[in-house]
Amino acid sequence: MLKIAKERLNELYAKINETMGLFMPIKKAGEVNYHVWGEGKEVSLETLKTVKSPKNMFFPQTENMMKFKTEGKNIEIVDVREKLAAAAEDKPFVMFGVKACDYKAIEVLDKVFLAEPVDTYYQIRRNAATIVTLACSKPEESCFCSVFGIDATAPQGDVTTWLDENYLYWQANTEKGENLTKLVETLFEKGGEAEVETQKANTQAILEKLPFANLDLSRFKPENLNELFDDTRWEEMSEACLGCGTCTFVCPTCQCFDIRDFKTNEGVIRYRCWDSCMYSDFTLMAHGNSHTTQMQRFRQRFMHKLVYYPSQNDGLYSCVGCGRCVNKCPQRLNIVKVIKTLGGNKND
Amino acid sequence: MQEVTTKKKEFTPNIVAFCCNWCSYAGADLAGSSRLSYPANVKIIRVPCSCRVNPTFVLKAFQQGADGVILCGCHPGDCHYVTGNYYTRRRMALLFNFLNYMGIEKERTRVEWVSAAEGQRFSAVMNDFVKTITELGENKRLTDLRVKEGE
Amino acid sequence: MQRIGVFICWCGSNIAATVDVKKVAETIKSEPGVVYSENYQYMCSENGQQLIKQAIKEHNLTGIVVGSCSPRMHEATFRKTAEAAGLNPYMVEIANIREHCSWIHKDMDEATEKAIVLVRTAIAKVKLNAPLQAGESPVVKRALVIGGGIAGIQAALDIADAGFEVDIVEKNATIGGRMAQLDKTFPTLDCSACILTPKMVDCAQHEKIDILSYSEVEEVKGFVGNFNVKIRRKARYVDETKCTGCKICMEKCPSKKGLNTFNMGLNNRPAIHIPFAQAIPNVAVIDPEQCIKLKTGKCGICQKFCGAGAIDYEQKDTFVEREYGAIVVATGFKPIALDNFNEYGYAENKDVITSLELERLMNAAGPTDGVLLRPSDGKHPKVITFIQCVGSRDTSGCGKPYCSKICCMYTAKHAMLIREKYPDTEVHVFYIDVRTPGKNYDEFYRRAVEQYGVDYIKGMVGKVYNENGKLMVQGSNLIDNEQITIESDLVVLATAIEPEPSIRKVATLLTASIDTNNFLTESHAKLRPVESPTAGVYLAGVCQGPKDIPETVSQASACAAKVIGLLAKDKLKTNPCVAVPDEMMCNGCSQCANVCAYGAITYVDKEFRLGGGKTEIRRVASVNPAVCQGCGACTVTCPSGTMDLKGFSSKQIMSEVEAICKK
Amino acid sequence: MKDVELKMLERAKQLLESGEVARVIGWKKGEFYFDPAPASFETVEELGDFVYNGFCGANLSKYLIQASKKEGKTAIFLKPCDSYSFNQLVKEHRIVRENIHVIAIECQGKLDIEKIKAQGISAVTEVEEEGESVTVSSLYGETKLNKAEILLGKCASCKGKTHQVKDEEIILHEMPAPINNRFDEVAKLEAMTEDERFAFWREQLQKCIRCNACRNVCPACSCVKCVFDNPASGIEAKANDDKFEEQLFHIIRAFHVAGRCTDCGECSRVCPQNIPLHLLNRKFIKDIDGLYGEFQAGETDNGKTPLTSYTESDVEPNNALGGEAK
Repeated sequence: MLKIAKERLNELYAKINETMGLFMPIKKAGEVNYHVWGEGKEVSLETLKTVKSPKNMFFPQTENMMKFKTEGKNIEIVDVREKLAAAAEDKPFVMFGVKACDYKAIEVLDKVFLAEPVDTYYQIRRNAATIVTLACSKPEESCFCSVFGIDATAPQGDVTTWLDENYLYWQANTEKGENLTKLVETLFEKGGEAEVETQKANTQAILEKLPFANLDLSRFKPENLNELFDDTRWEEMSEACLGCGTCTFVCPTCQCFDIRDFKTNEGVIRYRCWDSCMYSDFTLMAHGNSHTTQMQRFRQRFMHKLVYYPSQNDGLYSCVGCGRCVNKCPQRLNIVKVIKTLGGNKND
Repeated sequence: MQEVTTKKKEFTPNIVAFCCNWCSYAGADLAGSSRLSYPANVKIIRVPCSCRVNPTFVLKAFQQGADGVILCGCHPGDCHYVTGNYYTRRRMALLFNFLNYMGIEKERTRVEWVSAAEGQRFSAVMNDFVKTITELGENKRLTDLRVKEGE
Repeated sequence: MQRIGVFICWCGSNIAATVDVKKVAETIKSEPGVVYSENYQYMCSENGQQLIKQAIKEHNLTGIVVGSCSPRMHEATFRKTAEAAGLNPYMVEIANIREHCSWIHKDMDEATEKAIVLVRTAIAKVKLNAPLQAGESPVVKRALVIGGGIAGIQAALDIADAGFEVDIVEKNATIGGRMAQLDKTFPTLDCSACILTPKMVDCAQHEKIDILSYSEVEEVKGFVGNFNVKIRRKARYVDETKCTGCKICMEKCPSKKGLNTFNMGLNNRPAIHIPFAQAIPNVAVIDPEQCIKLKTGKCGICQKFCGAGAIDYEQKDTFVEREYGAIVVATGFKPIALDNFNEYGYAENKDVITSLELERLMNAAGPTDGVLLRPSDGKHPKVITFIQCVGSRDTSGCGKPYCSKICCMYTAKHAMLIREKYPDTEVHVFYIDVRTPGKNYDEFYRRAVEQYGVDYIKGMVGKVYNENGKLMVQGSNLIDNEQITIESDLVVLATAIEPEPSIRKVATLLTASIDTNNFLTESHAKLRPVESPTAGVYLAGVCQGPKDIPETVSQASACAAKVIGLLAKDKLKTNPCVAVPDEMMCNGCSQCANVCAYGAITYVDKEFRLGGGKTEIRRVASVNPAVCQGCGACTVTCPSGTMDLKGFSSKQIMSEVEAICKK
Repeated sequence: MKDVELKMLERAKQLLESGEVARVIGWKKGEFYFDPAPASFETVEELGDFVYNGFCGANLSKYLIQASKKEGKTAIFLKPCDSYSFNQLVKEHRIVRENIHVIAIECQGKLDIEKIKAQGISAVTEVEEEGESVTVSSLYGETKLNKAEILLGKCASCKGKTHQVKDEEIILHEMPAPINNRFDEVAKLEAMTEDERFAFWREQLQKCIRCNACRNVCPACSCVKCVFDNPASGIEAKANDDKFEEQLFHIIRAFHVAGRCTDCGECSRVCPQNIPLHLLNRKFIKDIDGLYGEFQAGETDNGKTPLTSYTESDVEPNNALGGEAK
């Protein structure tokens, strides 16, 4: 294990930034999101929940897929991936400060985008990234990652880091992580195992006390699919839902997108953008919409997270308990309320 | 620096002018038949009444890279549709004020009342507007970068 | 897939001299959707139109763009061309490459480039055009004439003679208007009453004409062919059907101190009165402001003496509602108020009078029985000074910027008549210019100068003031370049004329546009001079602009011809470019109806399927396409984008914006 | 405040039991004290979850668009500022007034959990309100806060404590006076240079994730289908791909609600990126007040709005800058 004094972190960032892109939680206009690091930027590593999750770095909210260049009656199709790949190769990047839940979320996304047929756009970015995770030391009331078996005190990733009052502790886990370590090694000194263990224990104690630590997921199994789907309580659970996309857009695992065209001076750009199952035009097709009510849309989201996705991915839930939706839903609806209503609490 | 200055000189703005069919479009026709010139970068879109101009059209023009947008209609009180331009007047007063509040240069947007008899005025207004926008420079704040891709 | 044809017109050299028309046509060929592009010397000519028709048929065109003069000029022409070739006329767009391009630009490259953009813009629009079908609406075969002066009378007679019913609504108690107040008429000097009153009688006796005197238009609904008009019949306190016009009431009425407005207030009349001897209808009216009975409840003398029992103090305003196919506006004029012209001393000096007052003073039926006596002391004036352009051609803001057109001629007439009747009278005329265009007009004026020795002084009057009972007219003589003062007994002001003020209300009711001088605007100054932009509304007389009697009568007859043409049709085609709501999007919020000037929008409750077998009843907007005029105010007010305008849809306009901005 | 809650609960029970109303719209308990959610109660049993506390900031009036079309009457609890939205929706024929029973309720200003957290308090488990002081308990300790520091943005410039509409009221204590500072921030922005203003909004709007929370919560945004969701509108946009679209969305949204926005402040309350969206709407309100005379949307449930009316002497757009008639 390596460590670096807290006040020297800027040197670390600068060193990484010399050869690689560096994205990390940075406060801009009052809100912390992943932004490109730069000298003078307000880094906020402690922020547990950036508003937008790190998924934005691999699966951006909007992304061009191809261009149709038109000149008169001629159309030329331009594959933007060549440029994208070249840029990624030219400048791989580091995602710094990713929390355990968000790292787990990337795994969830990988199963979608890297499975056949591979989403090459996602893949290019994913391959170019080295992920440096940061263990949580001060979880919030809305955190419930432990329910999904995530250890917030020891996240995975190419490199795992811990931060206490004095030092950042660094441990490489993968080849990518080793490579990155080599790049910045000179800045580090050895040691820190004991401090990290202490922090882990302290955090663990808090995690156990968190109000949502005992959510019961046992009922969310493929065999209960029909029963859950037909539950009469969806109606009342969803009645206050506004149909906005906040929960899906702050969610680190929501992966739905829409593909659209945009007219430019040169022709047309075909791009994809995040979609939300909460929207009235979600899965709108020529014949109409298969989800006609907000209840159906609401149900879709939670059934997907807790039943559909796990049934196709060896029981892996596509919720990581980050609690963003708990904090951000305008009308205070969220997955916790759904889990409690349908699944209950282990202690109940 | 040198390059910047020369570039600035070459800048010819793209101006979208919405003209109501009854007064201002006819005023533009009169400017034409009176051979009263104004720069070729003013392009006119004919609408039945200035009240047909939706703020989205104005924004669309800026999105697509227009450098200035001007609305022309009958003088208040002379609207062919009686009251149309009164609504235009309120809408655009509020919209333009608002755009300026968002930091869009106030000179980029304008409303002028030009009657069918005011060919001279039409030409003068357009000359003046083009001059203003040329001095102001390119619309950078309300343009959609995607539109200009590849330029 | 759209198949667009593009036709670039040279307009002789009008376009071709500054726009490389061949290059435009050639460049446009590569535009997506364009399957045919051609240029020709005169697209609007028979051969040019033939070329378009042929191309439409041969190339199966689904839409065409004509790059030519303004659509205000030939859009209709090319629509007809398209229609003749079997293409929906609304699949035509015009790129204005003449007025908006070739005529204003000198540089050929620049103009050509702009022409290409304009044509592309029109292509972008036409691609989104939809075939539109003009609707049909029936025509009510009755006309309304607002105003019973010579213009209204002439129009009514002509329309009625063609066999259509006509109603004349006159706000005064009699028809006749200003012309009835005149003495003689130029340039023939025949007596105004002699030529007008027979026409008034014709109106009264015409079986197709209904005169609604002492009435005003209150409300106008509907549209061309189908106007619904509410008319207020003001209480005249005399039963029109009973009054015989014997005038006993006028003799007996104890309240005789009312200003005789017919005589421009130069003498008095009783509270109950018939405006003048030849009034039509020849029925008395009571001025409620002056009538003792109506004000205090005590009197009732006229009722006692009325043999016909026509007096009815209880009469109230009544309303009639009638349907009309066409409306002629002939609301006439009035001389302007002279409040802004203190320099002429009109308010202080009784002997400073307006020309219309002079008309009454010289009229045999006037307050002085036709003997020219000055108002102050009833003496014959020996020196009379006329001042021209009082408030006309005035750019100072005090008067009117326009020429009132009639003053030069009537002043010559007045001067001549005075010199004829009272040869010992000295007559001076101050003028800026003497304007005498018109048949026999200049000859008439020259007679005044040469034969009758009227002293015309080119120059403006600075001041008229009273000195020892004499009116001192101080002015400049520009020919002799000197300041002069003329000691006069009577000063006559050729006062500017302006539209009758009630025109504003009428214009609002009719949604007819008005210019800055309150004259009604014609649809086209040269080619549609008697039509208002509001379909079915026609303009006659001074309400449209200053004019004399012959011109007024011509215009009235022209109006009549237009009205007859309209009423002769059984059905009218309506403008298909109207607002159309998408009910699926409508919230029923009523904002669109709030801004509709025509009352074209109503709301209906409609049932919508929600899916899952559920339905919902929603209030949605509905547009009456026959009433909608297609301004588009509703389209912008609507936040949900429910309202769109056919022919100028949001998508069309946005695609035009895109095409213009595309570099 | 507890007494107000009890009284509301009691009244809701009566109304449901007597059958006077088929449902009551209020708030129900969440996982914490600070996360009550809007809810519709149809039975007395359901009222077990009923809650009314300092975190019931949501404006419930928009729920009536659907509820007022349902079978039977709906009772709703409206705070003073919510009553403006109610009137505006009635004016726009979005609510069937006869089907609604409005219970005007007391409001002492609502609290913002984000502001509490912004004080550095993490893992909040309990909040206690006691007059002007608020005690926040968390896994890491207890903190006493002053209510004024943690008021919702909209409550920090409260329009006043008068209900614009009510069928009955539950007001047990005196409510605080209006705070007339709502244009201060707008004026501050107006005083900046164009460049500064542009930079300010650029930075703020860059955060926008186009989640549509502002739109979907807005009582004025009650369109059956929003133009931004409608491919036929020509400005449809699902997610922002460019700075322009963020601007387009917020400019058009502000314009569409101009003259209709009651300044309920919900847009800013719900924004996950805390963009001060109310400053957009307030600019329109300020300009309307300045140019065309003071106008408060939702003060009445009828009449035209400033944008559907005019006077012949209205200020010319080119001279209207700054929002004061010249």
